[in-house]
Amino acid sequence: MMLDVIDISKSFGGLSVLGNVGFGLKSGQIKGVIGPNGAGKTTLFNIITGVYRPDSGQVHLYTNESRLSLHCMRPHRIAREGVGRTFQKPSIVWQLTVFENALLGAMNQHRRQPVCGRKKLKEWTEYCLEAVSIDPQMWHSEASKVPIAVIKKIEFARAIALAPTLVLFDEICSGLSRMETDELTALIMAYREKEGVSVLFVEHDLRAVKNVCDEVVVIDFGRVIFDGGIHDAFKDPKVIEAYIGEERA
Amino acid sequence: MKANRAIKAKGVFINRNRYMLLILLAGFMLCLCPPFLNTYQVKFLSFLLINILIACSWNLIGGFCNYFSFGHGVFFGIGAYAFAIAWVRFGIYFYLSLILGGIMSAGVALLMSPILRLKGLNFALATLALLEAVRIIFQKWGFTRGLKGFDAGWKFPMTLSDQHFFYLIVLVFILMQISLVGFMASRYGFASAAFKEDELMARGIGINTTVCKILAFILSAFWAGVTGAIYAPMITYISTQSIFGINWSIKPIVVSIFGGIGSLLGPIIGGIILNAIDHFLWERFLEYHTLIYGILLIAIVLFLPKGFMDYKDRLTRLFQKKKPYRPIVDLD
Amino acid sequence: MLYFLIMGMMKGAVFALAGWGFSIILGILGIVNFNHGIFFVLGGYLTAALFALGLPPWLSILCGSVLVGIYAVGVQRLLISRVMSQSHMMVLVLTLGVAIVSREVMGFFFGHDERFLVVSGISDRTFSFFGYIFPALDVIMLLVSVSVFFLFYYLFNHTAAGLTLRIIGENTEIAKILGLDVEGSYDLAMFFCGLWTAMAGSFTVFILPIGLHQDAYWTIMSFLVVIMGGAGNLFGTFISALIVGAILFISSIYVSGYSDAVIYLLLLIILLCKPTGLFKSKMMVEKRI
Amino acid sequence: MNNGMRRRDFLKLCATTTIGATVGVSFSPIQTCAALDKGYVLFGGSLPLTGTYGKVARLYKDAYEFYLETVNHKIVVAGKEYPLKFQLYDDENDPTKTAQLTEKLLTVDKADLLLSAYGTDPVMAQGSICKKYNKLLINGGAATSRLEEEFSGTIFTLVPTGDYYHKTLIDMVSRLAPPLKTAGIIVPDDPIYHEIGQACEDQLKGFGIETVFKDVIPMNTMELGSTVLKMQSKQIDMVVNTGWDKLLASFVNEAMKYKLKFKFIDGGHVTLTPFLAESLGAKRRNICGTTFFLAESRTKDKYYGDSFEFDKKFKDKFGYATEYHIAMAYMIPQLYDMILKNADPKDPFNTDYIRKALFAMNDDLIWGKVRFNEKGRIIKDMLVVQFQGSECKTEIIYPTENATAKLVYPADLLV
Repeated sequence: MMLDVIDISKSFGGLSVLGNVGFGLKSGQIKGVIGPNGAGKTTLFNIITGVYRPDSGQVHLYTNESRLSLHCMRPHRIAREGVGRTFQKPSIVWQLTVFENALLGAMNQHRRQPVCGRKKLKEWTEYCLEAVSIDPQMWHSEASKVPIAVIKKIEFARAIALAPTLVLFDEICSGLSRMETDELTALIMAYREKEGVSVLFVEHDLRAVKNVCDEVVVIDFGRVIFDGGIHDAFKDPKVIEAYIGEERA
Repeated sequence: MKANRAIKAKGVFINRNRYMLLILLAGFMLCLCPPFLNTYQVKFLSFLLINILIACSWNLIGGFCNYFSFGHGVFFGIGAYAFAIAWVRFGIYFYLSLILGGIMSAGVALLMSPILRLKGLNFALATLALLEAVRIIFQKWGFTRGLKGFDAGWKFPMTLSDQHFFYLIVLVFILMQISLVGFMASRYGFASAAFKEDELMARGIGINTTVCKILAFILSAFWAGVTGAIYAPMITYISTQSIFGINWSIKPIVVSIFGGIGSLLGPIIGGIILNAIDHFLWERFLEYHTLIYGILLIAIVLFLPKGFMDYKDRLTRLFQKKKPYRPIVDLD
Repeated sequence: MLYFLIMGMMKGAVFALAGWGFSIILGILGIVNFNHGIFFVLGGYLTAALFALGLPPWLSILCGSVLVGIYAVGVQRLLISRVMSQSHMMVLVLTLGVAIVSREVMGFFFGHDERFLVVSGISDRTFSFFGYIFPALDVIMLLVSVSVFFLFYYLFNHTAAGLTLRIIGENTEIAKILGLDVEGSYDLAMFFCGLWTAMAGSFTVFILPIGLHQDAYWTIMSFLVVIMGGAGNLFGTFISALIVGAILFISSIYVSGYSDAVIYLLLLIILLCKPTGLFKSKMMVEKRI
Repeated sequence: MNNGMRRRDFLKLCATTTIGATVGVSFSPIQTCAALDKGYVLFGGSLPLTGTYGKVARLYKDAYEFYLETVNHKIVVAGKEYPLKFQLYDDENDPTKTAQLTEKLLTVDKADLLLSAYGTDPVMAQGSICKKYNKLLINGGAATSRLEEEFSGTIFTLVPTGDYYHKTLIDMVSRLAPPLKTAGIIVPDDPIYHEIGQACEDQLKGFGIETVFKDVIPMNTMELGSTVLKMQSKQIDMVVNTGWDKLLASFVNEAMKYKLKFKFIDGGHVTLTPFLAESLGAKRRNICGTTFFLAESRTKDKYYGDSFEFDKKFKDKFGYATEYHIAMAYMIPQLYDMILKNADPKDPFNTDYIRKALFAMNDDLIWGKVRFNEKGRIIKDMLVVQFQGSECKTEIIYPTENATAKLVYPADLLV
């Protein structure tokens, strides 16, 4: 067991967004979190990464030696403990170069052999950028000048630059063409194979989810309505109901 | 070389080492000046440098961290008063009291660091309120008063010559620039570029934004304090009215905006330009120069919103095209 | 004590009048207008000038305020509208420049003397109430500000223009998409801002001497009440203005000379404990900051 | 694009101007010339012509101009006549600028003598520069007692220290019948006024009048509502306003609202600007005040005979009546003139000589008798004036030698 989410509840101004959400994530596993819009997926991520405090419930991260309770840690601590994430709307520093954006993540990683000194840091960053296969000649061009696919890759690179044990992808495929999506998902799989990290994967594009995920958690109106194997998920009436309902609405 | 470029603070349009070199060169040049200048010109340059110093210190918190402080004068003032009390009342060694001035205002900044939780306007107003509150406290409090009963001012004996002060200020200028570049090139300064863009993201990728902000705030307060501490004996008389006046808080903002916010060179250029203009306006237009000054402000915002550094950036881009210092890969 | 409280609140009414203008500009245009104090002072000066021409007080107050409103629209049209797209702080610096220029120009027109109208039957008129004396002008101030508040309330909730303003305040893009006349609404907001602020000044000139260089003070005070009351929240502004007035008055009764210190320390505490102000901020001011 | 072009042009303009400016400023050649080699005499000074004190600074400026007119730009130095020039700058009441400009005057413009700045901080700044260059300064812009301590012998001050401001009035009051028992003092929140207020309190105590009430008024607005309310509960015979006319006007207005009754009102240092008459009108009747200078006092003047003529001529030229700032500013160059007339031709602007001459000075001039004490502070008593009659004419009532009317007491005030 890698990550353990134990009936989280969160409500904003009386409006309940998450109610007793709970699921587990085994190490090295890729788990999709799907559900219609406004189901509370991003809120869930924000709770796991410490942006919000849950009203009730706990989040535990099991690293090889210890157990961390994420629900009472500050976001940057959580990130440094090896929880990398990407953001729903692409958020990088536009004035900096691709390389420097990755560096922003890299300079905060303390888990692996501490990267001290310019040279080490540089090597580590380059390693990360190569891992997400960004064309080296693009490294030193301003982030505002590169296409959206590369932006997504930068976020990916920045996340893995923290040498994480858990990576959270928040709709990383949105706005990408089918080809780009495939490339990105392939990258994620490859990285998982190489580093053996576990991944939490929020996505609307069910095709991508099917490609990537071993298991899915389906959330609707802040409640877990399904948790299990990807293939059973779309046989489950509740899930179908939720999705059909969405299409109807 | 490449690594240096990589650890490049946002807005520094040239490489860190090159900037250092530039500053040292400038300082050296300045040190050569005095023999050729008369006392007035030396004084003019000294006050110009003082404006630049306070503007640079403001730029660290206001420009790089995007916290528009409207009460930066408070640190300037505290520095001046701390120096006055240390040197005149307790007779502490001159240079030590200068440092003390800086340390005192850094301390106040540390105490006041909770106001960094505020954002945008609230922060601006909070700093303004801080300025007023401190001014009134210093005016009423017996300890900070001058040596006479009602007189809230401090008078200093003339100890150092103008040249001496000038060299002192140049030294401080160099030290400050080095510390600023050092900070901006450190992981904290570099991180400031991130949380200026999007704080949520910055924390999401493991940047401790609180620490960054507080460090920047303290550093900028420290240098503002030192500047005030030098200003006080130079002007030889300070009082709460003059030192805690709003103009010491507005000036750095205007200077930085003239030169270009959020760039190391901006305040320096802005300071030179503004002082030169200001100086000429005194001479030519006795009663109209404030009017012209205002018009100039408007003109700058209308025609030159990014300040003169914008101009600089254009230049460097041109000059980078020639030798690809930062190859611009156009992929659209 | 209660008497002092009421007196203070009356004195505070002027802050409410001055503050509302600031509040709508902050809420709808999303800018901090350092030219605000000029509206106040200019209102006072124009009123004095018109009164000197022999107009009756109420008429000179009215005309003065309207003129300032027009001036405000002029500034908005000519200068501010051009830089609205730029960063919040640049606009602020622009208004700072406008304030400097306006002040100097006023100096050339009106001279540098203060203005203070002490008119028998107006300035020294008082009401006696249970043996307590209330200056008539302060009472009128309070009444005016209360009525202005209800007027505002009506305008904002029951007229097309008010609705437009609110939509713009919430989200300018949507307003543009809806095809609303954003520029026009900005002008309207600016006009009301100038009008009410100048009205505060025009009343004040009958109560206190107004000098050319008080504009900074009035800008900061309206800034203060607005932030204290929650930006864009008219009711909050009103209440916080009354509170500020009361505190200033009472503190100058009991700890004279420290009233400013008290008010600023209070502000600091409020900002630190409740950065959004005492009341919920209605309009998304932060959108531009 | 078009816009871009314009911007670029604008930029070029700015850049070039500023580079030129900086170069011009910092590397203009240093010409050195002994006094009078330049063929004219130059007096220089800086005034806060823009900013909060612009109003007062203009008075100084006009007075200086008026002096130049009077002597039609000529001055006699050591028996030889030279053209006289004034060089004024604007320091915005910012001591930083005052310091720079004074330095500039002495080094670049080669000013022979200095004219006074205005305001405590600027004058202190000016003083320390003077000390550095061993020049001296006749100051009419600051009254703080700090001046003696720091600049005794460097700064000669034409206004007495704070404790003289109400001295004459108080010793007039002490002889009144029926006598006044209690007093209330209003103090604007500024060091110099605190100084004055304290002095008043002591002097009143000396004559057995106890101060039962003292209130500090914030400088930003002259809000006196609370002060007057506090006064209501006290039994106050006389009110002393240590501030200036603005405060008096506000006070009278508030006091009338609450129908306060006083036996005697010291309107403070009434600078007799039109402001008081315009705002208060008939309400200022029978209010007393102190002033340095009044045209009616008929003090002597070299060029106009007496102050009355002086006032008339000045009004013709500038369209407003003289008041004390003008007389004082007019004094400064005149004193220099009197001294330089028989200076040593070889070194006419020798500081020691001028200092000695100033200490020796004892003449009847438009500023009354000019006599400096050993610290370089003028020995001068204020005139006590009262607004009398139906049109509130300003009459001098004390000291008796140059009184134009008798004090109206007990008088009905605030009606």
